Amino acid sequence: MAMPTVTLTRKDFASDQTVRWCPGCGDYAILATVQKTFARFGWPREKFVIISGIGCSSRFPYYMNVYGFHTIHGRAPTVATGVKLANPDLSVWVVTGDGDGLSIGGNHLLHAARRNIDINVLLFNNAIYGLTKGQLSPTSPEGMRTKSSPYGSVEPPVNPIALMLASGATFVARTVDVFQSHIGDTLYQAGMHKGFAFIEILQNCVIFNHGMWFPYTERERRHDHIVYLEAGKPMLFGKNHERGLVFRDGHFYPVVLGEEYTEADVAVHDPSSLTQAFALAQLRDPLPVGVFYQVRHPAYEEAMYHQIEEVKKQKGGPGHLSDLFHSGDTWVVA
Amino acid sequence: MAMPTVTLTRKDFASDQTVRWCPGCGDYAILATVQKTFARFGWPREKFVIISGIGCSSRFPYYMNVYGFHTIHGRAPTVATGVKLANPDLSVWVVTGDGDGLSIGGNHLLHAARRNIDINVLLFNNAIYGLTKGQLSPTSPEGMRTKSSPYGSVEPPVNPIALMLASGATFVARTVDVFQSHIGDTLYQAGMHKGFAFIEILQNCVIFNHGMWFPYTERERRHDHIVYLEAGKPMLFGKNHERGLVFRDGHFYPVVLGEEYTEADVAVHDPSSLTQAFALAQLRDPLPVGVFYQVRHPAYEEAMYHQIEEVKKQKGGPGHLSDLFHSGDTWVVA
Amino acid sequence: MAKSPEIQEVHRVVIRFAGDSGDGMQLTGSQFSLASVVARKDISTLPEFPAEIRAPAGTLGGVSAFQIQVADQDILTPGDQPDVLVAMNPASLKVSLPELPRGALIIVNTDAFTTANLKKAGYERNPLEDDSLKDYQVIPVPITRLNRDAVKDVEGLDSKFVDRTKNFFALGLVYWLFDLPLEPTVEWIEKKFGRRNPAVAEANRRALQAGYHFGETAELFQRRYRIRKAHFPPGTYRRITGNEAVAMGLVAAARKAGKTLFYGAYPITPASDILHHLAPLRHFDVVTFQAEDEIAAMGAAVGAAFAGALAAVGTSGPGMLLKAEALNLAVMAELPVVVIDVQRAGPSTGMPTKVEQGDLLMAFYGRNGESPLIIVAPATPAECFDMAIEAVRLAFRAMAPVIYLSDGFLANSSEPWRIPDPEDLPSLTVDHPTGPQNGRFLPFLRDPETLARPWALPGTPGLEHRIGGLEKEPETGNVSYDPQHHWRMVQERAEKIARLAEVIPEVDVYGPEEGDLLLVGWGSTYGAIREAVRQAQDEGKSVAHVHLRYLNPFPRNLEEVLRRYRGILVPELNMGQLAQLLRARFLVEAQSLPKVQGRPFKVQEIKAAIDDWFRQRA
Amino acid sequence: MAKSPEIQEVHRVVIRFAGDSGDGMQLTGSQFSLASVVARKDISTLPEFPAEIRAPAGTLGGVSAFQIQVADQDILTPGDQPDVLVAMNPASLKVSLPELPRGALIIVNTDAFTTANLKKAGYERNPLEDDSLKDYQVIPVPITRLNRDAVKDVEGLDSKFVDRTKNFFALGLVYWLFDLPLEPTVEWIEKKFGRRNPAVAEANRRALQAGYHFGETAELFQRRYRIRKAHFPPGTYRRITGNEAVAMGLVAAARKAGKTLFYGAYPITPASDILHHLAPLRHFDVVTFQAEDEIAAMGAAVGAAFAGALAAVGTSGPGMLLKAEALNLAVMAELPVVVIDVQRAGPSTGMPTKVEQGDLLMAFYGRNGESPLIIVAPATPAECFDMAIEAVRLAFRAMAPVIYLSDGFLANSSEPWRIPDPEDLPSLTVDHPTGPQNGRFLPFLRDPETLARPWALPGTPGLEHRIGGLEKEPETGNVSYDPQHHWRMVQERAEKIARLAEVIPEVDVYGPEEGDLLLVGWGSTYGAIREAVRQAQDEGKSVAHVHLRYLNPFPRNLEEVLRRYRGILVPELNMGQLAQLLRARFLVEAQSLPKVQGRPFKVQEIKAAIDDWFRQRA
Ligand SMILES: Cc1ncc(C[n+]2csc(CCOP(=O)(O)OP(=O)(O)O)c2C)c(N)n1
Ligand SMILES: Cc1ncc(C[n+]2csc(CCOP(=O)(O)OP(=O)(O)O)c2C)c(N)n1
Ligand code: SF4
Ligand code: SF4
Ligand SMILES: [Mg+2]
Ligand SMILES: [Mg+2]
Repeated sequence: MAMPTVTLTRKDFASDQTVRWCPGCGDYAILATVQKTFARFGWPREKFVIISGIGCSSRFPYYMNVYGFHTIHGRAPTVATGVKLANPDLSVWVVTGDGDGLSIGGNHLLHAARRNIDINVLLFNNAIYGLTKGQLSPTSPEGMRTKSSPYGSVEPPVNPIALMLASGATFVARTVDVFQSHIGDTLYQAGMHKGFAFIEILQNCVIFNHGMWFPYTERERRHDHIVYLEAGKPMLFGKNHERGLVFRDGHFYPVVLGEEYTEADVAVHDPSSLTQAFALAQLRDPLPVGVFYQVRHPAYEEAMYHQIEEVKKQKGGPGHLSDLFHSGDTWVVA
Repeated sequence: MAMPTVTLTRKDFASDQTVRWCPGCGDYAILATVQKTFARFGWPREKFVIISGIGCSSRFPYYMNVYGFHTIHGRAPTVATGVKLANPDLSVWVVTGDGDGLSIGGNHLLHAARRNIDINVLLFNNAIYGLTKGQLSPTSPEGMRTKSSPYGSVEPPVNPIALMLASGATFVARTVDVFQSHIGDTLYQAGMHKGFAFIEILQNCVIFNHGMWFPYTERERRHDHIVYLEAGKPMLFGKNHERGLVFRDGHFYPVVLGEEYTEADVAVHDPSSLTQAFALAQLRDPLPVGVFYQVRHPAYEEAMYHQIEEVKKQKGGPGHLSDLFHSGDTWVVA
Repeated sequence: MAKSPEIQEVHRVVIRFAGDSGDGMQLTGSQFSLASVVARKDISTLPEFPAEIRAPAGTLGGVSAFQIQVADQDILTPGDQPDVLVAMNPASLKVSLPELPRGALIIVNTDAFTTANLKKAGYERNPLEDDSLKDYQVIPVPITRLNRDAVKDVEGLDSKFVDRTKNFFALGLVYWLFDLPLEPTVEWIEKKFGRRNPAVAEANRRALQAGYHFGETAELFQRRYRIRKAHFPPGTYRRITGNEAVAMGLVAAARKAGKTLFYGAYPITPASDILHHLAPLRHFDVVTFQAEDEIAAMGAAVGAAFAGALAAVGTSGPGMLLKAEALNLAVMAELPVVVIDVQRAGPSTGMPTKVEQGDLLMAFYGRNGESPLIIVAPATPAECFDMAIEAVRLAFRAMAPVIYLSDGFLANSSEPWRIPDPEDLPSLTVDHPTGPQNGRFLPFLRDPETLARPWALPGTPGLEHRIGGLEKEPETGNVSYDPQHHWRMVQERAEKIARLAEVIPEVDVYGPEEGDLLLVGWGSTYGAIREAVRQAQDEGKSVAHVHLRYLNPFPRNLEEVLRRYRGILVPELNMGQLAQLLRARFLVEAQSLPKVQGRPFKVQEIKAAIDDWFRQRA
Repeated sequence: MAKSPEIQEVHRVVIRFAGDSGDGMQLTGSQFSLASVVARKDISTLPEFPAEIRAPAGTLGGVSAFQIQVADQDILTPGDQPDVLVAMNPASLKVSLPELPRGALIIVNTDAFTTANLKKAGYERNPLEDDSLKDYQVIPVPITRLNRDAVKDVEGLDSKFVDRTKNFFALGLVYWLFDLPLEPTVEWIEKKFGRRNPAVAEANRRALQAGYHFGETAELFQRRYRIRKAHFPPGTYRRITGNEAVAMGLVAAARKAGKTLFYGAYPITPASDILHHLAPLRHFDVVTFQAEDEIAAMGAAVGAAFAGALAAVGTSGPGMLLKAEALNLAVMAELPVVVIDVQRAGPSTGMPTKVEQGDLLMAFYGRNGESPLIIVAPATPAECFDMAIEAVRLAFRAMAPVIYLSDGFLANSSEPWRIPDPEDLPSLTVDHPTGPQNGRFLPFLRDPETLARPWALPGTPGLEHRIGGLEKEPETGNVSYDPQHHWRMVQERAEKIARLAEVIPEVDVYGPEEGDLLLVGWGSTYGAIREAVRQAQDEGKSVAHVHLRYLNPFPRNLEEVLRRYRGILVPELNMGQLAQLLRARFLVEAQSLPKVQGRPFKVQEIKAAIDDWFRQRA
């Protein structure tokens, strides 16, 4: 994509619509960052398309001054696939929720990831159905009481990162609504990645699942409960980097550095290793954020248009209708 | 499930319908083994229910003299979920194809696995759409030419084992249509497993994708290209077990035993390790068959019926309609 | 203490509580309903929510309202126009004003008419200060301030709760105005907060009483009103919404059938509450399954029906589309499943919180091939209970799925419900075959009377059989592509539904048995149509009303009834779907009265159409 | 050499090739069609496949057949009853016999009538040896043996190919019988095998010639036949099936619009071939997307339309249900997408390889809410080309989706197609807006004439806008729940479809402009209806035929035409769906002639209904 570049600011990406999320909703922070990040790419506004499904999060396109499509529940990846296949020059973004993307829409995410179509999927994970007022979502933890599980959920949650890794996504990351610069950097990397990019964004729903992620994300807890993944860097955490992750038998274990373990024992993050990324995805405490996995494979639309060009070459140029009509056995009536 | 036991033979499980697969289709061998294995459980015929979707493979229930339901494309796991929730005493089996189960039905498989509902899913993987006469399937390899990909597929295939592991299945295995005793043992283990069991069965479609798996499964190639997974045993392969898998940095590598590596270096299969199972799932040559992963978690219907009992206890017994009707504020008109 | 103004007895009054979504208007309306019914009035209610979970405070989009009609006789709608509006902020005044008749009483919380709030509501000037409200009786009350005074001394009350009690102040004031008792609400407060949070309980109680006393002392009102007692048949009553009633109907049916209730659902407005009502009922052997999507919910219900449960699902328009394929499987496999469609405004996502009857033809024809099934539609919230039981009865009888057409209005509005004795409910037990006959079992051998196939349950020895979505040989059910088998099965599947006409009630005519104009309706428009017809009848017009609860099959006397009138008018919240069915089926000139605005009919709209009809024929 | 029997000239003949699915009957039929058209006969063909990929050899379920009518004038159906049957084995004889009229000629391969094959076909005795075939002219030929002799000397021929050529022996024999040229088939053999496999080519050629010569020498036939040449308008012709024609029509439309063709599909019988025809056309800028399911195919098409492609999808009944929700989004977002439904027998999975017209009402009403869209239906295989272009034209004009109702019969049968000059096809270019007007862009500002909204393409500077499935404010397209906005948008979405009636052709009446009986049909029943009407007209009856290619909106003169006849009869491969629409819309007593057997109408069935009608009125 040889994008023209322009200089724009966050404001250029804000639409004229009143934002209608609940006061305090985590979605506000994400919106602000996306607007900032879009300006950072330096691409003109008309090149961006945002496709969403249905949910609180999915109202996102209305607030962005780019091309937008608020589609139907769970199907945003399919619509985005059509947009990208019809016009590969566009920068296509999907905004979805944990219900939209992982419950009703799980299969589309899986297949979009597998095909490696060049779209960027932002999954706002608040572990609840916001728009429909508080039912279980596939990321709600076991035992959680909601309107639809008054005695506690009996369903183990899905692991979105692990699922996307297994599906073949070539860029898989996690970030958090309130981690301002982290979220911006992660989105920027996703946007620059050619191929399917998936970013789970932990998001707080103040109304129906307030505090879901606070055990990790509250300022005073972050140090000990979040580990920032950085390619080629040892996976250290703790206020003074006094903790780290060691890798043994295919699993990551948190340790305190000191006598038994030193920094040399701490594993170095290798985002090109699928199996290590999968092992990291299993980790709950500390919770890894950042890019779990990134590799480069031809994107689906690249391969498709490449095939179109190849076939044209083979056939000596674009097809002629007349040849097409006359293919097969013909006869002439004079 | 306290099943009564009876003595039956393979024949008792064959229905009176003519089997209508193409001569030489791999499905025949699987049918025979399933009939044999059902007899081996020693449970009465009426306790079995087989649910299928649509596809060549999905005609399976017609040939089994048990309760059967040939449903619609991709939805067999949902129907099976309903059957099991309505009557947890039944032994519920799903037969699906690579298109039925992984393309249109991928999401249901994912969520059935996640919930750990106690059903056994047999996925006949012939890497092609058989019934619709030869289009690409999600397990068809890149570059494969089919009716719908005349210039070669541009889609990377899905990895069914990896996907099921990421989805939370508690029993994940692979076997092959022509590995008679292996397939029988694997099915038996699946049937005895409480919780969601997934078995990928590599199957030959003689008409539209003949020989897809022959590089692994032909008699003279098996030794070097198949590794049999057995819990607690070193992962050796080759005619005289002169090869093995070593585990390094989270990846399995095939090696030849001798100077550099000895049997002691060969990894021992641990089916309780999710991350190792995932690493094994990445391996293409040799191809692992057997049980990749097995753990015990409460099954969905167990948890649901447990909750029903608990609530009854809490409420001092089964509910009365009259109490239900009178809940909320009432008033009397005399 | 000033002398309380005179109390005037009235037949009916329509009150609307409106405020910001944070103002607790739904609770206020609900308490007002409670107080009214406990005082033996009849009610009909209509809650209106903003589309957003928490729309920005103070905006027009954030207005939450609750309208209720209270009357001394069988009333059927929440009223066309509020006689009294309680407006807690400028936005709620602005949104409600177009609905008010001249002369209506408006109680406003003047404290909320700040510059900021006026701006959010898009008011350029304060409407309380210009003469834009001169056609109404405006009663300005500084509710926030008065209420703060009332609760300020409550010990241990978190300051952020202070203003949250102001709706109880307003409620108390309205109780005084309509001479309603405080006790039901006081009791409710005690039950709800008494133990958990005594300070909040006390504050609410004080707010309520302060409002009441304010009415008594402030001399702002020239008159008080009292609605006479309604005549209810003796019994125990409660209020019930349509969604609650469906849920209870299903539980009752399951009990009466001796079956587990399997309810599959994927959340969707306005159907989600059915799931919320059922999920806590595990002790009634209720298995609720929140599926990954509507397809899965429907598939699981088909499986549960196959395995012998009472299987039901609930959804709204978009979800119905996703269920269609598995529903068609139930048609083909001949399994009983109750499919509840709580209709909302479409097409596509449409307006999820708004009412419409746009799915009728979809219920009939929204599946590939010839796919007849049973269709029923309750007319009122309480009737949702009876029709759920009816749906199950018919589904079991014909071994066929039912589409149950509720809508967003029925779902959320409430009315008094006379609680039935469970013993009086019909038995719904099914004769499942217990073993082969003459050594074999024919899963598609039809009952000669009902044409239903036997419902043999997995787990029963000797009845092992296979079913599916392919066409079948009659009786054996073996897969068959024989032209004559298909022809016969297509007709039998249609005929078994048609035969249900023999076991459903004939339509009742309200009004003259023959005459000028017949209004035909279905579903939630019942109240508005009946009321309009009643008014026209009072004017001496020859008008009757027939309301269809059974849409497929139609009641057996319908055609004959239709032919007894010179004209047929069909008010519907769609572009004329029932009208189209009647025209096609009976070749009668049924004329459509469509309304597609996301709102229920007003009585006056229907009345005006009746008047028009007579004018044109005059 | 024996003297060849006399050649008798005939107008038409119906031939059916039937054998085991391994016997190459489809190829045989296809070659016969080719030879016929090259010799300037008109043809109409009907292939019949077994439901299974490879049903067990020799069984009834494994029979594969190809029926073709060859004639010297415009013919419209593959014929009710074969005059000549070629039966390659007992099963194919048994399956075909019920279709044959007395006196039909049956050529049987006696070598295949082994005990084993007879048993598989369920024959207790050899029908060639009892008198069960006495009403037919049976020509027993030991085809297998004769053919082995013919090809035995071909050098390098793998022995397993020997018997695979026996269909060419049979074909040669039939060519002789009908005095058809061998050359087209000889050429085809050369093209197909000549280079790759000369031995197979040689064997096939020899088999063909041996069959021909066998006819000449064996004196088994008393007569040969020659069908006179048909009168075709001058031009270049080819055979075309409906699925091929749709594919080509879409490609042609894309070219004429200057757009990429995006075709989304999930394989399903009988629609898959459209995908198979399009996938190789990458050099025509055709992007085919085999989606994970029909939902994804439809969603992607909606996305592709949003981004500016010519977007189309193809499926059959069950897939239509899955597409409904995203299709409704296209209705609401007002985007042009062509949705091809190749109808098959339902409900549910039904009979996938069998024809039906069961989805008409689903096309109209199978979506939640009021969701009008365009509906068209081609009448013949070749017309599938033109109607594809029409579908695109209308979709672009109204900015609305189209449902294109093909069926399993049109999809697979073929007829001669006069190849058009691409230059003569209508231009379909769209005026996409290029920038804001007066500084702003209103995505739902309608064209005053067509009521279409502008199609602004992502990537265009200054037109950034948002669309979606929620209801909208007119012009701006901003989300709105305003009752009047909904009311207006619902009506405008309906009106823009209704206005297309101004730009579609009026219906043509075949027959008297007014009179006794009018037959109204749509879709693939065209040929059978037209033929039956022609026969009735020949008998002097006052009967006319109107065939609808445009179903929504209806052609503007339809009502007026309907009112000109005393009776209306509507033959349909369903239980009366078009009849119902006509009755509801026009209150005319349209009478349904239903057939739901997975098979096309026979001319005689319709003719009999016409006769009945006159008898009852007499
Ligand atoms: C087909 C369909 N089914 C159900 C719904 C109702 N629905 C709207 S949003 C939603 C889930 C929202 O949850 P999530 O995706 O987590 O988004 P959030 O609101 O939490 O941001 C549901 C079930 C719908 N709109 N369409
Ligand atoms: C909704 C729907 N879409 C499409 C089809 C057509 N269809 C039937 S089977 C099948 C795929 C078969 O492939 P697979 O699941 O791999 O089974 P196999 O035939 O290879 O055993 C498809 C696309 C259908 N029956 N229903
Ligand atoms: S309900 Fe939750 S997710 Fe939705 S807008 Fe409100 S806070 Fe945000
Ligand atoms: S098409 Fe393939 S999978 Fe299907 S029955 Fe034939 S061989 Fe088996
Ligand atoms: Mg959520
Ligand atoms: Mg397959």
